[in-house]
Amino acid sequence: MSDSAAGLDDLRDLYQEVVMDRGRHPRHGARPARFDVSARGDNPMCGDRVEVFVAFDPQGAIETVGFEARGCAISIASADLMADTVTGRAPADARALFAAFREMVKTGHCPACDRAGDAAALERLQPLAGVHEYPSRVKCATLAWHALDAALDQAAEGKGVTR
Amino acid sequence: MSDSAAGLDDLRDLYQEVVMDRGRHPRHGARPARFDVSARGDNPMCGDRVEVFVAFDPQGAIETVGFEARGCAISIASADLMADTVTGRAPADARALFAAFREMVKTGHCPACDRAGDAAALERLQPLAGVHEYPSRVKCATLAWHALDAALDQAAEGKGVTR
Amino acid sequence: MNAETGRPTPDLDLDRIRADFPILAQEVRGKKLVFLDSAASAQKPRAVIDAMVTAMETQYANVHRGLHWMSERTTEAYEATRDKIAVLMNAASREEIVFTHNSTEALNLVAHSYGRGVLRPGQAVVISDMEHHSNIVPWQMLRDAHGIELRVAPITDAGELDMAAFEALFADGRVGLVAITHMSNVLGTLTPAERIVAIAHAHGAKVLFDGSQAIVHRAIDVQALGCDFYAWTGHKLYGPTGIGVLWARRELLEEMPPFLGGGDMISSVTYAKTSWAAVPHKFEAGTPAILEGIGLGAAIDYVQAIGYPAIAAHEAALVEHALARLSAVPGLTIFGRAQQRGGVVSFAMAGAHAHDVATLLDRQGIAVRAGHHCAEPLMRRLGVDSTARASFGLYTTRDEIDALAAGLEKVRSFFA
Amino acid sequence: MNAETGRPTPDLDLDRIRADFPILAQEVRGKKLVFLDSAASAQKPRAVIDAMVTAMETQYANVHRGLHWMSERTTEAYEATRDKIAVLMNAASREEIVFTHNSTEALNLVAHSYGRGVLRPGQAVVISDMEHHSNIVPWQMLRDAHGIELRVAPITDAGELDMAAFEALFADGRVGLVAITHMSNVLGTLTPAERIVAIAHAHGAKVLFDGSQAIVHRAIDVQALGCDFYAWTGHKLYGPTGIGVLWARRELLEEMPPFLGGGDMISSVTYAKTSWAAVPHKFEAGTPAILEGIGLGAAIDYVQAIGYPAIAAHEAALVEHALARLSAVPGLTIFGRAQQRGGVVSFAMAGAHAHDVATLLDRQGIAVRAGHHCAEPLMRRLGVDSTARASFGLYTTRDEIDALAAGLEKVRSFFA
Ligand SMILES: Cc1ncc(COP(=O)(O)O)c(C=O)c1O
Ligand SMILES: Cc1ncc(COP(=O)(O)O)c(C=O)c1O
Repeated sequence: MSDSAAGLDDLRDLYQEVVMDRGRHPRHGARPARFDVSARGDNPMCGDRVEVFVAFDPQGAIETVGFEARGCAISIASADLMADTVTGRAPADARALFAAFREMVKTGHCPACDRAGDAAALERLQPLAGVHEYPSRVKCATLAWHALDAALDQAAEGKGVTR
Repeated sequence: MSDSAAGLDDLRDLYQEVVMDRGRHPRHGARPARFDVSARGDNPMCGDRVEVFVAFDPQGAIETVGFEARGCAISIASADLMADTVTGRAPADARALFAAFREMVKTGHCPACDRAGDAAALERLQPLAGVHEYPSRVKCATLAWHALDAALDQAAEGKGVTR
Repeated sequence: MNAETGRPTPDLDLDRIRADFPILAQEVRGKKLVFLDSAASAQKPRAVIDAMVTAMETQYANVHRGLHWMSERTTEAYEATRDKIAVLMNAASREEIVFTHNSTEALNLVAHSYGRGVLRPGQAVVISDMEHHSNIVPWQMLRDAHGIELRVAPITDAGELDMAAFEALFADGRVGLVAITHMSNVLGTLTPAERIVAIAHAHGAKVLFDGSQAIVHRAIDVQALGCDFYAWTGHKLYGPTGIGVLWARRELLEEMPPFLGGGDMISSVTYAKTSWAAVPHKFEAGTPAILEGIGLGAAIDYVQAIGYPAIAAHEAALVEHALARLSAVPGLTIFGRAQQRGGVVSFAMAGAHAHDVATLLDRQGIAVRAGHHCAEPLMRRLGVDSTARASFGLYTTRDEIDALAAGLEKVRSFFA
Repeated sequence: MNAETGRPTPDLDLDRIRADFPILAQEVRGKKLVFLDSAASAQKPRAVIDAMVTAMETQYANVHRGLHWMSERTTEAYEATRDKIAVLMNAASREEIVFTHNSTEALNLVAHSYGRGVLRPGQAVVISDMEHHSNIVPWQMLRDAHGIELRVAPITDAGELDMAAFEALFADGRVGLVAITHMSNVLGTLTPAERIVAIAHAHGAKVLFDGSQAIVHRAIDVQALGCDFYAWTGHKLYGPTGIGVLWARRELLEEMPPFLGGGDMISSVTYAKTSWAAVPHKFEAGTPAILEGIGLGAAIDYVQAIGYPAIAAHEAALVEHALARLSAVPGLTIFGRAQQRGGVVSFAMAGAHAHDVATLLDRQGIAVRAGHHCAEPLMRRLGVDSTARASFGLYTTRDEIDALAAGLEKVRSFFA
């Protein structure tokens, strides 16, 4: 990417390096060979679509997350960063992180973040905080999280793939 | 009517003496014993209603006009003055007078009046010229004329009461 | 003191309020305007005018689907009004607020979507004898298209709902919906909403209030009323024309099929099958009345800043004063003497047609309405063709009512 | 010179025109606003803003039934717009002009009143593959409620109506109505209106044009087109939101049952039977969008003062320039290459999602739309989920198109 020469600095507040990178080359952007539950998120207004696959470890914590997505850089980067940050967490922790993340992308800051004790994880999600300046893009950033939430619901109800 | 003492002069531009008088005591406000055609006019927005009865002389001119009306002072006064002025006229003349009168109550003046050669008749209708300042009342002033028009249509089509 | 409640009247600063409405400084036919036609449509405060102008001058674009700054700001401002309405009516959620064109469209929406979608042929809809045409004709159309029976609850000579007769209409258990005014636009009568709801619900019927007039005069708490639908119109609540509101319980909105089809009310479209957007958007087809929604938000802010207790007390005092003054005009008949009433007074003058009365008042700068007020069946019930009607807003003064009384005296001596 | 007609281009004084639109002087995200989203909704000239403000400040009241000065003046101003529209569209009479909420309501009105009232089950309605949802969903609802068949005329790869395939749809004589866009909001294609009408009429079918986009760019003469219905929306023609227009031949309006029931659309009401007002009022229930009608009148005056020949020539030149500039951006695909087209250009950038493109342009102050543009079936036909779309108004400049091209180059190098 040729940068300041073309005067692209302005565009960096939302599309930070990591967003661009993860948007193009997601690390978790595939359907895993093994998973327990999966759920889909749709943004009918733009056609963005993501399917999230979750596998749990024997203690019930999230072991791996993968996804298949069709969408914009922000929704894919957000899905990928989500997969990074929820891995290893108990479902309840993952949901608390979603709540904090949602507040961050809606408002640009997150008073609950300290309470959530997730400072480190939110630090990694921080590149998406700029979304709050673009309210119409908040749905892009939260799409994968909504799908994760639905997948965790399924697990809680005992549904899911039988292995 | 106690007048200028109560500061009623302002009200006189529309409700001239003759309008008040004819509105209360119309001279032609009855169904005649004999008539050739009749037609109704309705103003659904206010419930005003008039039925106009027309008798023709052997030459086909309007011999007498009577009406039954329920309505405001302006519609009744207008019906009565109409009956005055169309009596003795050929139907085509009556219609020409209607056209001139309609223009007068819509605009306050009547360039066609001289052409119509009806100066004297329009002079008698002049008390209603003030209606043009109150566009919502134009329909009141023309209601009976519309009914007359419809009655003349019937006569032209050979319909009407057989005697 | 407020005569009705015995509590001290919260004072309205009428001078300041009147200064907020530019039009009130106008002259008409060379006289100071005395505007007593607010029930037909209210005047607009500067705050409403400014909100619309600011939107058009600084942040306008189409809403909802725009990804750019102007569209995002416009969407925020427009959708903020939905929140304000939810607060105003104490709705359980903002999703229960549907924007319509006016009250009439809101009532038609219910008649169409709930009427055809949920009511079954053979069921009955109850209206009253003092409805506006907008709450009669949609049910007649439903009757004729869908086999619904239309029942009319009578009113007493005082102009109140006849509650015994009302309750009797439910005896056969076939009533599915009561669609009734919350305040008559002719008589001023406020109907006993809680009792209506209690009776209807006891018989398994839903209740729709036509609140077009009531919400101008009284705080509306739909959860306290317990009703199922509530319709009103922005232009009577000091807002712009072109926007109205339907509140409905969420589960009813979910159950109802959509009304109009088009943009914004879909979730996805294929030729074979289209799926609907979530409520309330399912009922909002096409580009909404964006500027009008923004203007209505400013109107609600304005009303809320003054507060319904002060507005209701002010109007109750005006009505009391008007009834006293107009009763003293010889030959004047006043229609309706309900215990609970808002700022509307209808009357007739012996020997003078209502249209002539209205025109002669207009000549003096006094604006009242005359006619059937879109309530022909009520006119028949009252035994008249038309009435003259004076109606009050939060900016109306006692002096204006005195001017009306004096104006009527003039008309009377003119016709005497 | 105008490339299309070879005649000298009537010059628009763009500086003066832009000064008429206060919003165009705004900054967005610290950059000069470049507003290229007029097809979603156009900006409003000061004349429109002023007309609405003047109405609210000096002569506002409800219309039609008022006997006082304010109501008479408001009625005159509002109804004057009906005359202006009749002139604008060359309607045979003002009675053929029905005011609606927006295009969507106008199209629903025809689907409801003509669809259910005149079309018979088993007849077919023809739409095209490039319709806005507002001209798809009402016909699907009609199909499902009333047993109408829905037929879709295909388009060519250039984005034009496939006329042979279109004509073939009439072979079985069952088509009762063609409801088709006069200009695509995605491809910019202007459809061959006269040919469509000739084919449809030859087979006994009526024609409804969705002119929401076309009337912004071309003079519409409904008598010359020969069509039967024409729908459009005020907010795209530089007018306020909340008002739209349906033109229809008088005899069709007379034949159609009413749509919504309520005040203003009746002649008289009894519980047993209600009779309808004369056209167009039969289709206008409730308090109309009065202020919006007045604002729309000012918008029409504004457009007429500039004149369609100048507007069409200006926009044709802009489109030509835009196609040239955008074609030069590597990796950009432009959708639609119709011969006849208005000021709308849709595109996609290789390797970048349309939403990201729109946001990155917005960051530079450039407003474009991205998404399915309420035309999902067309997206499927084009083989995409969404496109980005730049659209032009009479105030759009070549510089703004250059800014778009430069902005896209930046986005490309950002994604490269
Ligand atoms: C071609 C077309 N048809 C219909 C519509 C619907 O117009 P409105 O949303 O004003 O009803 C639009 C614009 O949104 C359009 O571009
Ligand atoms: C009681 C009542 N219902 C319904 C309406 C209709 O309101 P709108 O004309 O805004 O649809 C009105 C006012 O006109 C009214 O007073």
